[in-house]
Amino acid sequence: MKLSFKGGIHPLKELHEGKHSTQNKPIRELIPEKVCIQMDMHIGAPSEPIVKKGDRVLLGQVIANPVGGIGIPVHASVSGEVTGLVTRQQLGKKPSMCVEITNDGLDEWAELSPLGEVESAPADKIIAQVKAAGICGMGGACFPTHIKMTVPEGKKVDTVILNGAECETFLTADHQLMLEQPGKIVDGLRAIMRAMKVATGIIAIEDNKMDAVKAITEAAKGREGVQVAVLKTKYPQGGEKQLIEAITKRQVPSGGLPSDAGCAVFNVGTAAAIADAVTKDQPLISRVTTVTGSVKEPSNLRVRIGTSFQDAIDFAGGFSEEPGKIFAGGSMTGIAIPDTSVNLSKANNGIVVQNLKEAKVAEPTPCIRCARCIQACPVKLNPQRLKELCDMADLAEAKKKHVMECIVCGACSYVCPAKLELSPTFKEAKEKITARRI
Amino acid sequence: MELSLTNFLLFMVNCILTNNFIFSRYLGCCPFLGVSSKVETAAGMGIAVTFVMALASLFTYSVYNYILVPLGIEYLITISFILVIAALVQFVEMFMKKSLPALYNALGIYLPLITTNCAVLGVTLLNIDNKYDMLWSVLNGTFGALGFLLAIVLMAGVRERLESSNIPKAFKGFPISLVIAGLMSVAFLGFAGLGGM
Amino acid sequence: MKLRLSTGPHYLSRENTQTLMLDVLIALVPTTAAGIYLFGTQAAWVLAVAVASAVVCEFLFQKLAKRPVRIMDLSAVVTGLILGLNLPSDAPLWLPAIGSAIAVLLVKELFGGLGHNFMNPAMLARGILLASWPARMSVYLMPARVLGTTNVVPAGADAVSAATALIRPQGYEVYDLLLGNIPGTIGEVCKIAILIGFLYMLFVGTVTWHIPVVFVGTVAVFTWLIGGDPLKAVLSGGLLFGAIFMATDYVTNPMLKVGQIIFALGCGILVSVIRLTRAYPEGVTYAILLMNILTPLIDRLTTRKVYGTVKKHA
Amino acid sequence: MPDKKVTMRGVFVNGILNENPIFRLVLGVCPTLAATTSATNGLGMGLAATFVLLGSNMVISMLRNLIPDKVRIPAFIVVISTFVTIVQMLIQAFVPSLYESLGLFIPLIVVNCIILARAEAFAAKNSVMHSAADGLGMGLGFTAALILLGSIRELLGNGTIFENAVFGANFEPMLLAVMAPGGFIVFGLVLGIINAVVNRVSAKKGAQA
Repeated sequence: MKLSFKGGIHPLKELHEGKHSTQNKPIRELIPEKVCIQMDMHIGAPSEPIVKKGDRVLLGQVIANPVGGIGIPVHASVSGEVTGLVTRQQLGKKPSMCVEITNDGLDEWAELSPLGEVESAPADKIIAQVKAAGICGMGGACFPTHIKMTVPEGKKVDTVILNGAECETFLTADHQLMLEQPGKIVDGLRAIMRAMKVATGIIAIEDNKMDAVKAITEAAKGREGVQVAVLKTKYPQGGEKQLIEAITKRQVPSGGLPSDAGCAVFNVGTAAAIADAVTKDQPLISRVTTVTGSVKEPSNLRVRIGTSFQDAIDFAGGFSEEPGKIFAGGSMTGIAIPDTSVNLSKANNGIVVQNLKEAKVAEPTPCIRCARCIQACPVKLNPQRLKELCDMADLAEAKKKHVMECIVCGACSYVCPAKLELSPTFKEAKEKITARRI
Repeated sequence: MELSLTNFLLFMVNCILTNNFIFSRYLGCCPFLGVSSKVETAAGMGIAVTFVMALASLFTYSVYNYILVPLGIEYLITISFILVIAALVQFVEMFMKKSLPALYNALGIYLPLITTNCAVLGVTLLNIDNKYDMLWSVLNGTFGALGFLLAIVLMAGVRERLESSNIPKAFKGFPISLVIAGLMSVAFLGFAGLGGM
Repeated sequence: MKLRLSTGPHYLSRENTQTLMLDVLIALVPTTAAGIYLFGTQAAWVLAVAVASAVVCEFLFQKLAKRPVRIMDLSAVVTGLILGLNLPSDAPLWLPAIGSAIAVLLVKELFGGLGHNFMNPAMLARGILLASWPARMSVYLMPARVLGTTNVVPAGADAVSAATALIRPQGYEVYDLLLGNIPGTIGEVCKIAILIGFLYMLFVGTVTWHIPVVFVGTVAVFTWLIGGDPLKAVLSGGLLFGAIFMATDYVTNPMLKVGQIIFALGCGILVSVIRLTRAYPEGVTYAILLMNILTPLIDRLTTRKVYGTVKKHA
Repeated sequence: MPDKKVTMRGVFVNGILNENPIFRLVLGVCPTLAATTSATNGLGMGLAATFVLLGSNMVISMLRNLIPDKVRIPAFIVVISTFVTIVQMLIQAFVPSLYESLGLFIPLIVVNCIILARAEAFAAKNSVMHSAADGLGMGLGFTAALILLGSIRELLGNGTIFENAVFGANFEPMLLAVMAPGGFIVFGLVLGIINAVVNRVSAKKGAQA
């Protein structure tokens, strides 16, 4: 039997989760003429720029130092001249401080000091190496990876899970990476296991990517403690808590971390970046992202961090029809962008362009209590009741009914026949409850 | 009436469902409409009424048969019963406050309202009208009150659910509550013929 | 280039209230067709008036109350049609007209419209009609035509009211009970048509099996326990129609599966008890209405353990 | 304390219209439901209650300075139940058919909240004549409301008003109206409609002012 959590949905099933047009398309490399790199891509305090306008920087050179305990450095993703320190609206709520670099096309690397092969590299130096490479979770959250690799005192982690579920619609970046670089991913996993002193490492992949399962299984042959788990194709199978539940049958307690369930979860892309950091000392300067939807040539691209959305869309052949909405990420949790001057961050796993018709927002109608949202909720909430409570502004009662456990996966909103804005309402309620300390 | 299991069960079904105090006998409507906006308070009221109605049945039966009848002053039934009930409610309140403070905190606020609950006086008068003996009087009071408890809790459940509903302004409050009670009462017609007595 | 900035999810399921209602209507097509075939044009008129009255009443109320007009969600059509199918074929046309008005105005719109009615509108309207005009509502005609070959004699034009099949289901062959060669309301007689509708709704996912199967199963088990014929008990009266088309009404049954099973068990027990006491020719209407009233409490008492939370002690 | 200048007529009319015990204050729901299966029953119950209201209001007003505050509620109840017993005996003796149809609800006038509410809110604080006017106004307001509801229910459920046939022989009455559910539903709907009218009127008044 295939592993799974309970609840969940099958979004866009009739459209093959929207993945058809980029599935199995080889990764193409995009090198832009200019990058604009955010200082606050990761969760935690923004990094402090150490370059100024006119400086020449090398590829992989540190351009900003970490601030605070969980900060990470930022590196130049091209070699060239710093043409400005600007404040620009990115995907966050407020505009971000960014370093703009004009590419000289030389891709001249800064000096690198690799630790060696993953099986022989000194285990106690791996975490520091990961931090120095500026790696953060590439599945979307962008939580600094070296923190995740450090087991909090008093807790015990016995399983490392690599998330290759890629349950979000439209995205095929992780899938393609698993097909093209399975060895690197397994290397990354081994590096994590060694650094964290964990014996078991499981790579979890949904059953709609059996070719990736095969490739990874092949690459994992003979590697110590590495297993492959096949998951049912279902959304949000790749949610951290859902993944842990599916694989270990354990639950992360309310308000807790994966380590409370004895697990640490990393994205497959993150693992590949860790492998590069350990074996080559290459920092995180590029990532694979899927550009799809209403573009002429839907593609999986390896893009430099800081590439503009416009460049990425142009590289995918440009718009195929007038765009109505563009969002970063899959259609379930992706964030809509105001315009295409926004730049790609370390967490951007996809760009989806909707045409005018698709971008139309459905008119909400009265709730008919069909309970589809209840069946869909992966954390077993009652979205129907929560929505009533939020609409009546009874946040205290909503909190009692566990609104804080909502993972804002959007499954309830997706299935709602009345087209009610369920998960956005809960996201807002959670923010209000946190802000007002209800 | 002979006490047998069949009679007992039929009597219970009859009192609680078929001839429900609220839905078919119109007794106790004021608290039913007034204290039914939350399930917890409705249940508290219902339990308090059950308590008082069982005791009131016992005491009024005694007063009628051992005082009024021997003295030949049966026409004072209404006055004497209402005074017995008022005194009983006072006594229960005092007793609860002293001996069962937890229960008092939960039900105390409902007790004063019960004196003027027509279901209590109604059931005691019905006991006499129907010539029930002491046991059946108490059973009538208890089951009748359980029917009230059932009705008020059901009502509160529905009203809680309708809390966020867009009911026309003129119908909010009493009018819609009356309509809800009427619609529920239609459903309770389904019990007609059950507990055939 | 103007980009829309809405929050996710950015694609929604294609299902909406209208498509759900449409699926119910499609599922009702076999039953409606069989009813009209069996009972003739008078039945068609009853259904037409029921639907028309429901739609007109909803439209007028929403206009007068200055609310958005939502008749295109088809819920009024479903209510009207289901009510019509619950009426005897010889009902005078004022009966469906009044019934639909009660269903839409009193039971649904007065409480805030679709989704806010705490009892099933068609079911409650039937209950009110049954209480108000018992003679009109509880004597059913034998169908004017028969389906398939059978030894049952159709009633013909000068039909004499026959006792409903429920009183004496033993008097009919299973074959006739299935095809609908028995007296009853327009929609309840042809069980084959009802089951086809059920399969359609299961197939497209409008309903799940839980409520109908548990409801009908409870009645079957109960009948078997008291020594009756479970198959005939299931196939007689309005049980299948009620269990499949009315007990499954989203708005008035519990939200959680466990609650739905409690709901269906309750319906089954009530139907059995009401049938046993013979107080009414059929208990399905009242059983569903009573469980509708209990639904808010069932919803309150059935909860799921939210991911990552410790079960609280009550 | 009510204004001294309030006229007797004002007090009287107030009970019938502005503070109609049933439609505006929503007191005494049980007798309202039970006694409105016909217009005649409504009239009978209304007059019985009026008699009790008038009597108890006057007596309580007379005794208002003699009754100690602590036992005032039991004292009021004794006064009220005395009048109820009188009215019960009168009805039993002179209108036995009404006694039959109202049954239990005649003694239950004792716990009719209207009567105790008026005793407490008005009679205990006002002069005898004002209290009489209040009792009469409230009683007649109660009666008028009962007749209205009784007529509607009798018309729907029996096709008659005060036993006079209104519709032709072909009318098929809606039995539900005179059954238990009908009482709740008709009362609820009439109350809602009256609220709507009052809201309209006061909105208009507000607009003018």
